Amino acid sequence: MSASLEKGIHALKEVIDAPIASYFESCVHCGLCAEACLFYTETGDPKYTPIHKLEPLRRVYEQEYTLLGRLKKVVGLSKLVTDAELDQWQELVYDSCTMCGRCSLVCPVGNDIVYMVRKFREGMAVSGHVPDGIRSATKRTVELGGPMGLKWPAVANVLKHVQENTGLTVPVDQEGAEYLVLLSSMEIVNYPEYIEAIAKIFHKAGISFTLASDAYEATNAGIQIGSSDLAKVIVSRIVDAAEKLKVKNVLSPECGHAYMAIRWEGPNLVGRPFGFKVVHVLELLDELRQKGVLKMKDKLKDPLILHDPCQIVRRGGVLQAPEPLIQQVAENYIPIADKQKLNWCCGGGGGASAIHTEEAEALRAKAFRIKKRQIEEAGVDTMVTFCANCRITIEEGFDHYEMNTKLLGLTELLAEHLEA
Amino acid sequence: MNELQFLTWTRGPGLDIAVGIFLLGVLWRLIEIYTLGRKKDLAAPRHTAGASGLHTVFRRSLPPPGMLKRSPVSYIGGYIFHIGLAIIVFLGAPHILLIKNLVGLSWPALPSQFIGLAAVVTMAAMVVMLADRINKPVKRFLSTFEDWFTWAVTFLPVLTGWMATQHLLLPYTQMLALHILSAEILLVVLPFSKLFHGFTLFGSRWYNGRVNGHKGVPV
Amino acid sequence: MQGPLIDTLARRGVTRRTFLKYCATLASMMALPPTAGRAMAEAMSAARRPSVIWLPFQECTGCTESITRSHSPTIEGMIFDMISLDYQETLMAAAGHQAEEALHTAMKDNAGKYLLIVDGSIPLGQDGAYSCIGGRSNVDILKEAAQGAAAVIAVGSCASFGGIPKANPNPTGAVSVSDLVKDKPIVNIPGCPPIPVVMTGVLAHYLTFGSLPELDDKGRPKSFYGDTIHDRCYRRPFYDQGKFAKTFDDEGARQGWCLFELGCKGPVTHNACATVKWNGGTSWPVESGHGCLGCSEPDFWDGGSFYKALSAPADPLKFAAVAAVVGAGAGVAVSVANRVKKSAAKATHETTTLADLEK
Amino acid sequence: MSLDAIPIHVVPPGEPGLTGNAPPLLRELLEMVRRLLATGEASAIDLSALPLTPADLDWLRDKLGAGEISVTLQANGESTLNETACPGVWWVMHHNEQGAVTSQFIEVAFVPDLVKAHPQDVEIGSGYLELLVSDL
Repeated sequence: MSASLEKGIHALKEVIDAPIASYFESCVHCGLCAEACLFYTETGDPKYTPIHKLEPLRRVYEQEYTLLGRLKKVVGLSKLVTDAELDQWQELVYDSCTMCGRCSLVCPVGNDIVYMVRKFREGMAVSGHVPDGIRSATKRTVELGGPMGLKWPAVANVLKHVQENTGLTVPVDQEGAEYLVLLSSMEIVNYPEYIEAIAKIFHKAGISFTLASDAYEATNAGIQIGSSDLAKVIVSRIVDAAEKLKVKNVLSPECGHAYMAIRWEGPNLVGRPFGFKVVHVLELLDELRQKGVLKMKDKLKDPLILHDPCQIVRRGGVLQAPEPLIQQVAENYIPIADKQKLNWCCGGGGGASAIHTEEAEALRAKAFRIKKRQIEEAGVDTMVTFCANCRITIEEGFDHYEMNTKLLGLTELLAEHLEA
Repeated sequence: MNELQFLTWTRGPGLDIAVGIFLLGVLWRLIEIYTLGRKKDLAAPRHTAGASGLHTVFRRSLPPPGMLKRSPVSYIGGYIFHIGLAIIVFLGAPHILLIKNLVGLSWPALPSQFIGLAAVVTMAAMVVMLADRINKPVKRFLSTFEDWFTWAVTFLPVLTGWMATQHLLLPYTQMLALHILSAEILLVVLPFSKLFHGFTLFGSRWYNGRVNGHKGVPV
Repeated sequence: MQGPLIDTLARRGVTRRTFLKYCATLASMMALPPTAGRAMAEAMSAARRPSVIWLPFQECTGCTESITRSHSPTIEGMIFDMISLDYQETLMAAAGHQAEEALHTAMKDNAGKYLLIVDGSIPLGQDGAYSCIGGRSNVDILKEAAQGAAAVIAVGSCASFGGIPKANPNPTGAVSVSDLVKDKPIVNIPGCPPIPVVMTGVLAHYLTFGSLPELDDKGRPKSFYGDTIHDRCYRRPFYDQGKFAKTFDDEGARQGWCLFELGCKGPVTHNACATVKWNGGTSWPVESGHGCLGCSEPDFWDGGSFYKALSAPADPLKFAAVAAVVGAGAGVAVSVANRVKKSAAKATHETTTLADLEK
Repeated sequence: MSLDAIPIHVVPPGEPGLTGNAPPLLRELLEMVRRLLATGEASAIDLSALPLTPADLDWLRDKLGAGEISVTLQANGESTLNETACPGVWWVMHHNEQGAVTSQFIEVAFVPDLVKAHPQDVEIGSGYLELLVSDL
């Protein structure tokens, strides 16, 4: 009840730094970033040009941190940022930006546009211009522990089923384990197979692991909404648990933003380097594959393509692991043109999938056409990915376009074909 | 003021003022921009070959896969006019002489006919780029007064230089003076407009390459 | 010395054919039709010689030397036979009061008909006291003489444009003839010194056609000043090929390459040196291995070093270092202000709570 | 030290070739010759006023050829008036005392004016002759 424009501007003044200054000064309005953004390519609407989504931030930079801008502001020549304007920009900054970072990859002058969107959201959040869906997800994560409002007893219940299904024990709160395993609510609710897969693989490899009853949720809506303070609250739970349990590694689930939150933003949020390593599940799996532990009993025959989740691959740096792993389990993996760091976003990242307004959903459906095209061009009926949020968005896209394409999670696929 | 006085002014006090404002602006702007500072990244880095600020400074000079096809005019037109400008500015005999007089460095020049040809090609590319900016919805949408203004400020020195050497429209003396004046306007405008990207693009590419290189992503 | 010109010439041993030949060449130089040569010869040989008054002001006598001492005195010197030179301080035998009397007699007898030739600029400083003749300032003499003149011919860069006396800082306040005389036709024949044949050409045109030749926007006869030195220079192809002499004794200089880099002002100088040449067509500055100084252009003396190429700065940069320091200072000042602002923003940071997400 | 001892020489930067400006002059000459026959009117072409290269001039001279008469005039430098292979068409070159070409014409006339003696000069000549006769 205390969000205000002043707070928003104040936040922007805090986050504007040399890279942002350099980026804004370098932009020549060439419009190439639009060509890298699925919200522009699929709608053709110029307002979705990535750099345009940052116009209010640019003006705050100019007015606060350049001499000419300051002078212009003093003599009243500059257009100040208003609440109405930020309200108008909310759609551009949240609904139509998944922070996929593809624009940052193509800008000829080298502007890291997604870097700026992340910072801009700090100001949007505290000025109250955030979509309800993301706001409530953030609230639930901070107040209840996860974006879906899932509490530990419910998780424990799922774990019980996992143990029954697999006949394997899933340790909880065990000190000194090698890996602290994190989950995302979506996996707990929608894809419990993932937990079974993890249990199987750890047992197979003979590596000790544990879950933590006070830090099982890896996703971080604070990052999506753009509030570092709230993101810190959320990520601190994991850091505290990992340190309390004295684990060597923290295992990030497939979920893309979870990985971004704990691996790359985490240390910067809490303000110190971690004493433990943060490992993405695919990195662990690839390591096991190289050690020869990850042997398959058989392989999937269906021709399939891979959807590389933005936050794990392009933005997270897990570049090399996915392809060898899919080749380990699939006979007919077809590499597509825009793969790996060049892949197109599912359209639901960066919190977008939590926005359930009619316009946002229609826009996501439109943007999904690029994935549909990729699948059709490859001529396959199966797509594999490794991010719970991508999976939800893609399933929604399949439903919308009534596609019969099968969508598989990479970790589960590996577990399913794992040698007994 | 007669034309020789005008020419002498542009070669003397005019150049002095323009170079002065240019240097003043460049230093002020660079310091203003790059001393804003940034936070140290506390996350443990991931090392990947080819992922660094320096790599990106060079890599971004080439279009990323697929982009050339999506926006051929921007890339091809952009290459032609940037390379054309570089050839004219750095390989035209009178320009080399100017640089030699200002900083003492000199190197062989290209024949004047070749420079004339480069000027024509450069101007053609710039006109195509302007047409593209008018025609393409995204570019038109993004364009502000500054975009049109800086286009003109960049185009005029090429045009007047070419017209002077080809003896078009005005006597050589006047055209040469106009050419030098237009180049001086370019110098004055550069640090305070988007033309400053000629300096900051290296910083921008470096930051982008470094931030993502920290995560092991060669961008 | 009365009677037709041809008789005067004959007495000097100049034959009719020599004169015809000279007129044909003169007409050709002035871009007149070939038949004009004969018309000129006939008109001039029969013409009544006009009275000419030649006033020297702030000058070095170089212009007079150029015309009277040219290589073939019988030919260029003919101009003194074409005219009745009633006053010319340097050449006349009379001096003092006699000379002044001659001047006034000529002005009175030929009022409205005489040609006034001026060489040298006119100083205006200290009420014109910098240059006086017979106790009268140049500016007074010029104004009086111009009143009764049919036309004024400004010979040399000083009379045409102010020349060297007008160069920075112009201590005498020198000005050109056209700065003072506004109501008479003026022909400028700039050059330091001017090419003698231009003067002959103008007089021949006046005698033949009774009018002045076609002039450009600076009052110069178009037929002689229409092109630049660079346009007509025999070394021009080297410029186009990018072949330049870098010093006065390098291989390029020996090969006769373009002198642009050695400061040649040919591209911005309008004159006929490249075609008419000097000393009876023997040579001209560029052919002798030295760049054009641009001496026939206004303010050529203030156009920067003669040895600096046109594309090079005329003066060494004075502001650059200061500007760089000021720029760096401004940058640092903004930088400090920015850091103060940013630190203040960080210091007053209020930790965001869930309540801060809503209005 | 003579001028030749100075090691600077003028190197022609490659003679430009034919410009194509010379052939139309032949048509013009034809018109002029026809006019001379019809009306007796003499005329001339000023070669130095036209954009002709040395190669153009050579071409023209070669086409017109050499005729029977060559007149050399010593008047403040040498002048040559050579009839071409086309009678009535004269190639006229004026040099100054230094030997440089000052102007160059093609004249169409039965006899170039310059060659003819002027009546006033002839009068002087007759006076001189009278003097000679009276001295006999």
